Amino acid sequence: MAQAAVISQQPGSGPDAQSAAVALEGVKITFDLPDGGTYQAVDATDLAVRGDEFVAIVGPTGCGKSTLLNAAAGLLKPASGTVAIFGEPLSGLNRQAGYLFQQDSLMPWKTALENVAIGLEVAGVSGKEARDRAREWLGKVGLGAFGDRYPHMLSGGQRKRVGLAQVLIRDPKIIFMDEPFGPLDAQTRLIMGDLLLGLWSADRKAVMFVTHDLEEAISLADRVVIMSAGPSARIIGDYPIAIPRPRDISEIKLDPRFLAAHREIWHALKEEVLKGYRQSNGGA
Amino acid sequence: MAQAAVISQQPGSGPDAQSAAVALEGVKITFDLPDGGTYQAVDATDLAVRGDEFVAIVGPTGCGKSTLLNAAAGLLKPASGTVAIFGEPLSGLNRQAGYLFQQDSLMPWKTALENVAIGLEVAGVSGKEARDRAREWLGKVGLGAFGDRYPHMLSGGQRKRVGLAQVLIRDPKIIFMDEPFGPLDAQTRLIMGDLLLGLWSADRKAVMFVTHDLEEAISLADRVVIMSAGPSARIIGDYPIAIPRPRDISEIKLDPRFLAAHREIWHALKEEVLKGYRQSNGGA
Amino acid sequence: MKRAKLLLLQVLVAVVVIVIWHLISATTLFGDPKTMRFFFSTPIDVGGRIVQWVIGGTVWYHLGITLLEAALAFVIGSVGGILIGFWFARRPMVNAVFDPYVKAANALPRVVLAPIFALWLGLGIWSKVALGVTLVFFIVFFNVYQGVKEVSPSVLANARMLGMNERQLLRHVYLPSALSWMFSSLHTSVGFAMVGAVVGEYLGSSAGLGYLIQQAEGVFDVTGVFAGMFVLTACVLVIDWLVTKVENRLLVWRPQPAMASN
Amino acid sequence: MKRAKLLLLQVLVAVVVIVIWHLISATTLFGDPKTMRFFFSTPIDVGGRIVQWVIGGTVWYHLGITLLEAALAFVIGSVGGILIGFWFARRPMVNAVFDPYVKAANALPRVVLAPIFALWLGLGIWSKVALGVTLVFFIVFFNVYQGVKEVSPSVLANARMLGMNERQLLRHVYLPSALSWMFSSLHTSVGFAMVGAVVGEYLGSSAGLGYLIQQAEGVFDVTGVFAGMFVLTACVLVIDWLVTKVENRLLVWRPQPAMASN
Amino acid sequence: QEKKDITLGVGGKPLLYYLPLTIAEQKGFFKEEGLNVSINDFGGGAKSLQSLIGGSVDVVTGAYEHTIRMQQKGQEIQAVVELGQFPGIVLAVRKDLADKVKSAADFKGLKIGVTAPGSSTALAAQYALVKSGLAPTDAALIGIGGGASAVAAMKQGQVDVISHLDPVISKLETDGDISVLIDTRTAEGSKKLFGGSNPAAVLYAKSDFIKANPETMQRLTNAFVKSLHWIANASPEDIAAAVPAEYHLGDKDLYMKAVQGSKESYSKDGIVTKEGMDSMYNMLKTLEPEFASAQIDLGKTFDPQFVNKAPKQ
Ligand SMILES: Nc1ncnc2c1ncn2[C@@H]1O[C@H](COP(=O)(O)OP(=O)(O)OP(=O)(O)O)[C@@H](O)[C@H]1O
Ligand SMILES: Nc1ncnc2c1ncn2[C@@H]1O[C@H](COP(=O)(O)OP(=O)(O)OP(=O)(O)O)[C@@H](O)[C@H]1O
Ligand SMILES: [Mg+2]
Ligand SMILES: [Mg+2]
Repeated sequence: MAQAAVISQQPGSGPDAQSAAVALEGVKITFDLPDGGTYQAVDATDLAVRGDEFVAIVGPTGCGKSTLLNAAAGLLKPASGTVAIFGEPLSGLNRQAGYLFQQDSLMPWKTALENVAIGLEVAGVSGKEARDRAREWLGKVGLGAFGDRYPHMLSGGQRKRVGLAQVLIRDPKIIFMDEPFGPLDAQTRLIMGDLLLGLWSADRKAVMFVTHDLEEAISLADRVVIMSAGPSARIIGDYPIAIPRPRDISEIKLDPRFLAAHREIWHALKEEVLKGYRQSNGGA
Repeated sequence: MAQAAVISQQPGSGPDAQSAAVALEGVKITFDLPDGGTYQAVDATDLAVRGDEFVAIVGPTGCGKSTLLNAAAGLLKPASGTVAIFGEPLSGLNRQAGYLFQQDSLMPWKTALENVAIGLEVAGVSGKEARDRAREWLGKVGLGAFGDRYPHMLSGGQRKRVGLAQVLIRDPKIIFMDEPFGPLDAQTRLIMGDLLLGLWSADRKAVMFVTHDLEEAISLADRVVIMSAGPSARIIGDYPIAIPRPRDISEIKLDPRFLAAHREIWHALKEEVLKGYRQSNGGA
Repeated sequence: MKRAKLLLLQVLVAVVVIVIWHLISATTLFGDPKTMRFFFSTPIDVGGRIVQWVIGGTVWYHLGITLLEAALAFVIGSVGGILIGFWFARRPMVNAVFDPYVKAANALPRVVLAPIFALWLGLGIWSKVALGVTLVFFIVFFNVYQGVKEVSPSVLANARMLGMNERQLLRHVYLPSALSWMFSSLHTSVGFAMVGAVVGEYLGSSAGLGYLIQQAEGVFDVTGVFAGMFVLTACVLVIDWLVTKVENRLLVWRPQPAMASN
Repeated sequence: MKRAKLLLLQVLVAVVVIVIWHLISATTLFGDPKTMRFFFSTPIDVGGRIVQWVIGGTVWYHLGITLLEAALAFVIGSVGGILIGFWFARRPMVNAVFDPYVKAANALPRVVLAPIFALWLGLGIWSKVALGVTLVFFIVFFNVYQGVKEVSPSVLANARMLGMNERQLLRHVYLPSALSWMFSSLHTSVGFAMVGAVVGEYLGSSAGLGYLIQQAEGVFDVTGVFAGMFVLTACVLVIDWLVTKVENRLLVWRPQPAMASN
Repeated sequence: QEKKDITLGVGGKPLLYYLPLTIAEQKGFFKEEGLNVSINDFGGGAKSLQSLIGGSVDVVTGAYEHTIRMQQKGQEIQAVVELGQFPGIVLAVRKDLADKVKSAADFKGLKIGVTAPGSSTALAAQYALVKSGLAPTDAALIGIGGGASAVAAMKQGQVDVISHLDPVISKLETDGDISVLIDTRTAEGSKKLFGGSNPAAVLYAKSDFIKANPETMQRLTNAFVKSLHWIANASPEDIAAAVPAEYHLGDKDLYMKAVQGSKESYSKDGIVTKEGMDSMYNMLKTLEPEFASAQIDLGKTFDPQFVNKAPKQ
């Protein structure tokens, strides 16, 4: 367990479940295995995210970050525990949320433009307006000239950015992002991070942001949550990031608060990864 | 164009085409677009990789890195120019190479173990031996307990590591890797990087390694190649990394040669990304 | 592979078949040519008969009726198969309950059903259409059902998170995703629609290609039977070509198959 | 949804159908019951006839023959469809040249072919098998062909880079990837194999369910016709159930459909 | 208001069995009677009867036997004019068996090709078996269909005996493949098997239809009687010239030979005789257990009023 230092708190900190945009309480997630057994991915986990809070989730690979987001999105039913969205227990899909998935999930039969526009069209915006706004959004993510391409004609990073535009254009109250900037180069990451922070600052929403890039997590988030290695992953650290906003994420790395947070979280994480590495080879 | 400083050379440096494991000469790649036009992704590019050389390729997202690897693997036919493998012009598939693709490409109907074993079985190794060695390899990538899982039951990072094992177990003379450590956390990256370097040092092969993580590129490679933003991407920088081997990649960041290289390449890259960002919105 | 070369090869195949046929019916290589002619006619006679039909104009009326029946069977069968296929795929309960009945219905011999259709639908074209529909429907149905089940889970999850309701999912996800399944089944069912119409006519009618063929068969007019079958076949090829056109239009988004050479 | 409830609902559907049937044949609700009985018999008579067949044992011999024919047709047709489907899909040249001929062959009315099969293959079971094969083959063929074309390009590229030769690609990539297509077509073709056998018997034979049905029809014994169809149907359901079992076995690797609730 | 537009069902119109229909159609006798007859051809006699019961055709030219069967099934249908007085079924044996198989008594264990199980050719074969002291199941009956497939079955030796109709029989005879044992196209052969005439094709309709449309039935009958007279006075050449050329079996001589062979079998006056009714009924009673106990009023199977009123020429 991470030692709560100056800037860190005990797990389960944050807003109380009542006022939270997303509140997981005692959420436990198990998968059935083909051999008849089960695999407990996530053990009783409490996590609450305020409606205007940006929470980054980090953790060793395979620990259960995507699984947790899936549960919050209503795509997975927890084996026990409850998920509440704005105080309402979630049953079925989380209709208030936008979700940028970790794996490719653009509709391959729609062009980049259509893929972005569809979120608006579904909500009843007229085709023309939806396409205009989608074009604008493609521009924001640096793909203005690629609107006519089908997904298989785009590079990995381009597809990811189309996905980003697809989610953000709908302006959902809750945003789940699973390694959104993974296949982007460092420079583009900064640009996209700026874009995201800009939007978020202008009109605050709840964001749950999974990343492997600790610097990214710290520079973007209000809180960084660390998960332990699976199986039975739990939240083992919850670190508020006290760097004031607005932040200049390309310069933030020089801030001493950044460095302190980074050092501490990195240490906690490293331990956890090595533990996970041993575990997933042996037990499970 | 990057200014060749102390540690950098002009593009097209490296071994001469005759002795190279992979030699691209004047390779130009165009894609047909559905509207009847074409998109020139890569412009006349020369790149030669020695049989014992580790070359990292970096560049802005969507510039043509995967495309270049595909050409070298024989999956794409260049519009003009030649690809030679160990001096032989390549026609059809590059049978000497292993390729870890950027996108998921495990066979979904095989378990992790079977996916790793298949490369050996295909080469005629008996089923039992192939499985034993595959089990060993799953252990090396930290997935010893996940052999029975089908790909859809693995996390993104776990799938990537299965892919890694699948490629490396065949021990090919040439290895192409497209963002192999992208969906891994920093700590696991280091472990995998160590694994890769260990193998490579013991029995040197030609490696072409695409990554967005400049630190990773510098700490692993003999040479870092920078591509310009597309369309018509070219190689605009070719930086030998003079840090002696064996390297301790978790400590290498403190090496002044590392820092110098990093600073220079980062600068060149940043320029290029911003240019690409402008271009892909406007022209193309 | 150039278009001309392809066409040449295709024609070559036809020529080879016709030559063998000619040898069968004109030489003693494969048995007594008189007997062979009795069963297989000769290519020249069949060709002559077709020309005569086309020039004399008799064939157009019959062909028109058969085509109309087949077209109706194809449209009704496919639309029905698509709608019910989607419905079953999206309503696991409905599917589970009716599954055995659908399978059972698919196993009923159509020839036996013909009188029942004649009873319900009279002797006009509709009883033949019904026969064609019973063939087309099941092929399309099973494929559409499977096509819907095969939708990529991550694309589906994404679409649902984008807020699509059931109807929108159908239009934007299930339908496009099932398209290649649907076209695969359409290629089969174009043929079966024709078969259904012809068999229906064959079993009782006063017009249509099946009627022509039946009349010819009763009087040992093999030339007529073969001529009828050729005309039929030619039509199916034209229709199938149209289906392929539409298919290529609708499936532009697919990746081209990777370099085939090894 | 519990199994018991499902079974209950299924039985309910059957009961409703039988009651309607009974009403048709016993009351004037749907028309003159005498005429209706002439065409549909009555549920009680048909049930009685089946029981009588089963107890008397007559049906087993005929059923055995039909099943044998259908099984052969199914196996030959599917294996042929799979092999040729794969061959065509992997050899674009072969495919391009023969494509129109395959489509054309699919459009030939089977009833017209029956005499030709009888000529070539005699009146034994093989002419019936051939008829079944012509139905099964095309369905499987088109689906396998499409299934091979649908292989994920990235999985395919990966497999090729892993050094697979054509045969290995077939076994490790194309075949598993086309499996769900193949099973979809098998569900249709099980029924069609039976139909082919029965129609073949119907058009000329000395044994089998089709013979029973035709004999009954010849003397206007609708009860016999319906009883024959029911026996047939029951068999198809059993075979289809087996296909489903095998399917579930072979497709364990698929992701379960995501949470269905909305 | 009587129906003038008549749909007529038939199972295999080109067959010589239905020649009177073709003649009436081709010679315009229906038109002369002011009728508009559309002819629907079915895959078999049974199917045309089914469409009559189902109401999709008004009248049928089909086997007389159907009228008896339908009475037993509670359906009232009546013949109004007889078209064939002998069934025209021929039992023949394959040439190479001719010296061993001399009569139906030698059929035991052989394979008999019939048009379809349950059809009149099958019944005739079974009747022949029973009459010569065998059981109806002593020989295997194989359905070999009506067209070229039947010829093929015999030529290839897949059946030993054939119980069939023209043109198959004429074709096989011409080719020298068979030797005829019983030929019911003639009075003599008919007597040998059935003990007398045995009504074959008749024109029948539902009793209600006949009651509701007496005038139309009269006209139909007139047309058919006219056709019968025409046939009686025509030479095979005349007949060959009257029917569509496609009916010629691809070989006009063969066709004329078949016509010649069948000519005697057409009814002279269109009347189903008492003797004919009895011989048919006896056959059914012998072969099918249901008829042994059935109450059949043969008088109801044929209504002679129209034939009697038809103009004699
Ligand atoms: N359908 C499934 N069946 C069984 N186990 C599963 C299934 N899906 C996920 N898992 C397991 O649950 C654990 C958590 O998976 P998850 O995808 O949430 O990891 P993650 O934290 O997102 O990892 P990564 O950073 O690699 O994406 C993993 O060990 C994975 O193997
Ligand atoms: N099939 C195709 N048709 C048209 N354009 C294509 C096709 N495939 C790739 N491209 C284009 O070629 C360019 C290079 O693509 P590539 O996948 O090589 O990029 P990359 O350098 O790998 O990028 P990333 O880092 O995002 O993976 C991109 O602009 C992409 O849009
Ligand atoms: Mg994940
Ligand atoms: Mg790439």
